[in-house]
Amino acid sequence: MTLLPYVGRRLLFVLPQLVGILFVSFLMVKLIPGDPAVLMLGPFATPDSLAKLRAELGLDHSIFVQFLIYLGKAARGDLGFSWQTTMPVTTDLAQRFPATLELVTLGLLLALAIGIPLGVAGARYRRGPLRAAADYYGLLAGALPDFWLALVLIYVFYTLLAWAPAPLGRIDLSILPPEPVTGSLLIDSLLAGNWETFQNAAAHLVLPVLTLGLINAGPILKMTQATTERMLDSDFSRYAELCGLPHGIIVRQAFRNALPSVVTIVSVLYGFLIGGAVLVEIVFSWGGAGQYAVQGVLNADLNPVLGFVLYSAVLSLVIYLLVDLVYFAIDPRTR
Amino acid sequence: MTVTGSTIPAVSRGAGSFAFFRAVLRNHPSFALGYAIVLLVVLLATFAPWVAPFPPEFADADVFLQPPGWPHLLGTDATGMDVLSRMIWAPRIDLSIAVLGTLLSALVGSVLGALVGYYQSVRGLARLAAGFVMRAADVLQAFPVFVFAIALVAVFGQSLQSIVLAIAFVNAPIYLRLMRNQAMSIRTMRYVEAAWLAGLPDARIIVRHVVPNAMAPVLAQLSVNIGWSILLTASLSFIGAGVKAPTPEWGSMIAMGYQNIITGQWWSSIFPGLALAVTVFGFALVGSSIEVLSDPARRRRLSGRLTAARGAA
Amino acid sequence: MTTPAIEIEGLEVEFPRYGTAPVKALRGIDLAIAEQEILGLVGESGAGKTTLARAIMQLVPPPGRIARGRVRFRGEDLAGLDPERLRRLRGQVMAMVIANPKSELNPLLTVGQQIGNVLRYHTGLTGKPLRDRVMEMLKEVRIPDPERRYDAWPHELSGGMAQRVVMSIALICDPRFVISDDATSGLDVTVQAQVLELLQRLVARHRTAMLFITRDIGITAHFCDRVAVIYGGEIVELAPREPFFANPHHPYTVLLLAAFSHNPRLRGYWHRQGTSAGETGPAETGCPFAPRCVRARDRCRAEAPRLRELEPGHFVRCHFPVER
Amino acid sequence: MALLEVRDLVQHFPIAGTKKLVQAVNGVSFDVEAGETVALVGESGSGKTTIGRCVLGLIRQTAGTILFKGEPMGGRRTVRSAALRGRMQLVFQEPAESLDPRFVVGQTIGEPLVALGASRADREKAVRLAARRVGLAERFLASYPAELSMGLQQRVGIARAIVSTPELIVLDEPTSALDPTARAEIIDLLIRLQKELGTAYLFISHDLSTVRYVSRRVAVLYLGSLVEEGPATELFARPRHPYSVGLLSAVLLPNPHLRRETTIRLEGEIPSPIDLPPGCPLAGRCPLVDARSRENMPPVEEVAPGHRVRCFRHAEIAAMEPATDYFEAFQRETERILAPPEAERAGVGA
Repeated sequence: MTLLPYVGRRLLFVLPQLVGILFVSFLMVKLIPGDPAVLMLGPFATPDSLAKLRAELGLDHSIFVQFLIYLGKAARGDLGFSWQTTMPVTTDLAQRFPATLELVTLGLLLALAIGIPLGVAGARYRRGPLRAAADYYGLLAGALPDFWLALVLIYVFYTLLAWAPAPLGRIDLSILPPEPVTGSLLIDSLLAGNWETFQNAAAHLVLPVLTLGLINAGPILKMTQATTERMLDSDFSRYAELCGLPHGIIVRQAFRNALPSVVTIVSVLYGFLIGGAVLVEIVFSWGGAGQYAVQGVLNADLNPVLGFVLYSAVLSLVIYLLVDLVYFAIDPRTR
Repeated sequence: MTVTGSTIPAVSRGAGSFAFFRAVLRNHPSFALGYAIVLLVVLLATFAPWVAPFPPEFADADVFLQPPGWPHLLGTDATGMDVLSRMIWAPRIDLSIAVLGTLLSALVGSVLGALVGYYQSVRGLARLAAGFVMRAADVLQAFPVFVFAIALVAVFGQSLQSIVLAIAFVNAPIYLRLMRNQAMSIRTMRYVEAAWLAGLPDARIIVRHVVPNAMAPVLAQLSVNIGWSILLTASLSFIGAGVKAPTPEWGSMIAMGYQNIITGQWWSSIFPGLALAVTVFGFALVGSSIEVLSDPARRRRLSGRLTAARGAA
Repeated sequence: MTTPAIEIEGLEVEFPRYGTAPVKALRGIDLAIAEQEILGLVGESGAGKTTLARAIMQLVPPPGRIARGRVRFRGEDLAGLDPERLRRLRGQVMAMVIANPKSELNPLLTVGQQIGNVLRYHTGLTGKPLRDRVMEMLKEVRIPDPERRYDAWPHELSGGMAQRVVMSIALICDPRFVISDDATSGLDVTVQAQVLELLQRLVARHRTAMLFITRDIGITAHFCDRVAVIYGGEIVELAPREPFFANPHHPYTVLLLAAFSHNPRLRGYWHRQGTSAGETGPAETGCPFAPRCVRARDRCRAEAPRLRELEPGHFVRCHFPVER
Repeated sequence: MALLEVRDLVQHFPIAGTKKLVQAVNGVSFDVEAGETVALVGESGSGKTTIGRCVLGLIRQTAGTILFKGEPMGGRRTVRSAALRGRMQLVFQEPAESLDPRFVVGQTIGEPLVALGASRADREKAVRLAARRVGLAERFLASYPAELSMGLQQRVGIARAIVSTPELIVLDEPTSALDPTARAEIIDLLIRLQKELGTAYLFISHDLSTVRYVSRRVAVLYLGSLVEEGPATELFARPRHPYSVGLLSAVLLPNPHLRRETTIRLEGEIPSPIDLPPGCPLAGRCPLVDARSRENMPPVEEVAPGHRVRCFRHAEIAAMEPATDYFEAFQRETERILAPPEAERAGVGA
C-alpha cells in the first residue's frame, strides 16, 4: 500500500508547519506587555541586576535572534524555565499535559456515547419525540457555557447531594498519587494495582468528564444526524429499500457513510478542547496544561505558553494525520 | 405534475412569502421561540435603564449574598449588587461585543475567502497568494483557540475593543474557509462560466454571482457564530481576561459568584449562566431557521409537510 | 393470456401542496403485464412515470400517498400487506433498476458485497454458495473479468459496468417482475444497445415480466412487446408494438412521434401554437391533454374520455382519435 | 478563409500526483464557415466537449492553433479581449445550471451587454428583442429560472447567447436534457435563428437523429481523434469508418422496421483515454483490426468531395455496408403515417 511514503511525506510537512506556529506564537507572546526581568526580581530590583538578568536570559538580542536561540534549545528538548513554578517547562508539562489529555479523551468518549446513538436515532425517526429531543439537545448543548454547567453539577452533586468529591483537584490530597508512568492517574493506579487510588481518581473525574461529555455531545450529535440523514436520502439507500433490505441494515450502511464527517468533527473538537477545556480545569482546579498556559499569558511567563503551544500543535498535527489514516480505512475513494 | 416537477413555482415568490414565513413560524414553534428570545434580549438590553429595578453597579454592602426574595427578586452577589438588574444590563456588553466581533470576522473572512476561493483554480500569482492565505489560516487554526484569544487580549490590552478584535481574529478563519469552499464550487457553475465568457471582469463576477449565491450559508453561520462568540466573551471574563468587574457581564458575574457555589449560595452564578445559555440557544434556533428557509429543496419539503399537517388538523 | 404477473387497477396517487388542492400525480392507472412480456411506458418528465414505479413498489416518497386503487401481484393485493411481508417481496419477487447506476451503489461496499447482501437477506445463503451464485450472475450479465470486478469499488466502474452490476442486484433473486425506470438514459448509445440486448435475453431466460419506463420512444419500437403512453398521470394509449407505430390514434402519441420528424410543417400541424411541454400543464377537468391538443373540442374540455378498445388490444383514451 | 479553423488541436490533462496523462484530444482539425452548422458527434470520452471549450478559450490547449476570422486565438487575443468580446457564445447542456438562481431572466439575458458596456436603455431594448426572437413572452423577463420549464430555461440560455449577435455559437449538447417535444421546439428555434442572424453553430452532441436534422456537415470523434468527417447526407448514407457504422446502427428510431442492419459489431466498452496505445483508437473493439491499424494511426483519406475518413480498410466497409440512409427512409415513413387525415387542410408534406 502507498501508506508509508504518504505518512513519511506528511511527517516531513509537519516540521515546517510547527516552526511556523512557533514563530507566530513567539512573536505574539513577545508583544505581551510586562518585562520578565522585573516580574522575576520584583519591583525593587536595582537596574544593573535587572540588566544582568536580561542579558542572561538573552532578552537584549533582536526578536528574531531570540527565536533562533529558543528554537535551538527546543530542538535539544530544553523549553526553558517557568518563573512561576521555577521548574523547567518540560517537567511541568510532563505532569500537566496528561491530566488534560485524560480529561479531554474521556470527555469526548462520553460525548460520542451520547451523540452518536441520538444522532442516528434522530436521522432514522424523522418525526416524533426522539427527533425533537435530539434536535433540542443539539441546540441546547451548544448553548451551555461549560464552566457554568460545571458549577451547576458541583452545586447539585457536591453541595446538595454530596455524591461527588470536592472539586479540588484530580485526587484527594490525603492519597499518594501512583508512580507516574503515563501521567494518567487511572492507568498509573491500575498499573500499580492500587485499587483505592483508582477509585478515588475515577470519582474526581466524574463531574468534569460529565461536563465535557454533555456539552460536546451537541456538535457530534448534530453532525451525525445531518450526515446520516443526508445518506439515508441518497440514491443508494433508496435503492437498498427498493431491494427489500431490512431498514436496520440501511440505517447502519447510511451511518457508515456518515462516519468520515463524524471523525472530522471529533478531531476538530479534540484540537479545540486541549486549550478549550481550561475553564473546566479551573473550576475543578485540575492543574491541567490549559490552566498552566493561561496563567503564563496572564502573568507574562512566556516559556510555559510557548511550551504549551508546541505540545498542542504537535498533538493536533498528529490527530489530523490519524484522521486522514482513518479516512483511508473507511473510504476507498480516498486511496 | 407532481410537486417534485420543476414547473412548480418556487414558494419564495409564491402567494405572499411573508404569509408563508408566518405559517412556518406557527408550524415550527422552535423557530418562533428563537426569534422571540433574540428579540426579548435585545429589547431588555436597550430599555435596561427603565426595566432594571436597581442601578447595575450599585453595591449595597449590608444586603450582600441575599437569597432570591424581595426586593432583590434574584438575590444579590457577594458585593451586594442586584443580580437581576445586572443580568438585564449585561447583554449590552455581551451582545455588542459578540455581534461586532462576529460581523467583523464575517466581513474580513468572507471577502478574503471569496477571493481565495475564486482564484484558487486560476494559475499564476493569484493562486500562490491564495495558497499562502490558506496556509496562514491553517497556522491560525492549529493554535489552541482559547489560549490564542487570551493572548490577543493580553497583547491588545484589556479593553472592550481588544476583546472584539480577539473575537474577530478567532472567528475569521471559519468564514474564510466557509466562503472559500462556496466560492470554489460557485466558480465552477455554468452561469459563472457564461459571465466569464461574456468578458465580465473577475471583480464584477465575484460581486454579481459568487457573493449573493454564497450568502445563505454565511448568514446561517453568522447567527450560530454570534451565540458562540457570546460564550467566548463570557469565558474570557470568567478567567479574568475579558470584561472586568464591576461592569455588568454574564461571564464575570458567574466568576464572582463561583466561590460561593461550594458554600451553597448558588444564585449569583447560576442565574447569569441561565440568561447566557438561553440567549445563545435563541441565536442557534435563528441560525437553523435561516438554514432551512434558505435551502430551496428543504423549503419545498417543508411546504409539503405544512399542508399535510394542515390537512390532518 | 396466463394470469398476469402484475395487475394495476384504478391506481391514484396524490401529493399535498401548500395553499392549493393536492396535485394528482396518478389519476387512475389500469395495466396488466404478463410473464415474459416487456411493456414499454413512454411519457415526458412530470407525466407520473417514476411515481407509478414507486407506487407499484408501495414506496411513494413522502408527502405523497396512494389515494385509491390496487396493485395485485400474482393475485396478492399489495396494499393491505404488513410491511414485513411487503419488504420480503421487494427485491425477491419484484425488483427495480433505476436511472443513474453509479449513485445507486453504496460507495463503501464492493460489487460482490452489494449483490451478495440482497441475496443473503432474501435467501439466507452465505459463504461459498453465496459467492458462487454472485459470480455466476456477474458472468450472466457479461461483466468483463468477473473475478477482479467482484472486489472492485463502485467508483472504479464505468457507466455500462455499473448498470450491469445494478441489473445483477435486481435479478439475483430471480424476481417474477422487474421495473426499469429510465435505466439506459445515462449510457452511451453503443453501450445502451448492448445493455438492452442483455435485458431482453435475461427476461426471456428468467421468464420475468418487465415494465420498461423511458423518455425515449425510439427504444420501445425495437425492445418492447407492447407500448403505453402516459400523460398527466393517465394512460392515453396502449397497443402492441406493430399497430402502435403503424397506426397511432391519440393526438399526444402522434405529437411525440412527430417530434422526430424533420418536416417543420408536419410538426407545426400537430403542435398547438403557444403551448409547450413545460408551460401548459394537464387540465384538471375533462381530458388532461385538451389544452395542448390541436383537435380539442368542447366535449374534450367538459368530459374526461374513457380508455376504449378501438381495435383488438389497441386502447386509446380520446373522444376524437386519429383514424386512418 | 473559414470563420473558424482548428488545426491539429491537442489537449492532454496531467493527472495530479502521477505521470499519467488524460489524452482528451489528439490532433483534431476542422473548419466552420460563416453561417454554417458543423456537428461534433461522439460518445463520452470522445473529447467533443473539450474541443468546444478550447475553441472558446475556457481551456488553454496543449498544442495546435485555433484561428478565428484568420487570426490565431490565445495570449492577448481571447474571447474576453475587447476585440472579440461577444463574438463567440456558448449554450450549455443543463438549462437549470446555466442560469443564476438569483437573477431574473431579463438580467441574465442582458449580462453579455454589461460586459460590452452598453447603456441600460440599449440593454433593455436588446433584451426584449432577443426574448421575442427566441419566443419568450415578455412576462417571463421578471421571473426566476426556478419558475420556468426546462424548455423555457434553454430559450433563456439561447437568448443570452444571441443578445450580442455573435458570429459563432458553440452549443454543448443543448437538447439532450430536454423531453422529445421540447427538443424539437428548440431545434426549430436554432434553425430559424441561424437563418435570421447568419450565426455559425458548432453543434456538439451524441444524438445522431438531432445532428442529422440540424447540421450540414458532421465530424465523428472517438477517443480524441476525428475518425470521419463529411456532409451529413453523405455520411449517414455511406459511412466509411467502423465506428460511424457502429454508432449509426445503435440509433433506435421510433419505427420497428427501420434499423440499420450491420455486420460490424463493436464489442466491449469505450476504454479510458489515459495513456492511449499507438495506432487506431478503435483497435481494441474493431472486428476489422489488423497488424497495420494496431501499430500506426490510419492517415486521412478523401473518399468523396468533403468526405474524409481515417481507416485503412474503408473500401471494404463501403462494399459490406448497405448504402441506404435509414434516417431519410424514416422521415418519409413518418410523414406518411402522421399526415393529418384532412391532408388538404394543411397542405403538409408538399
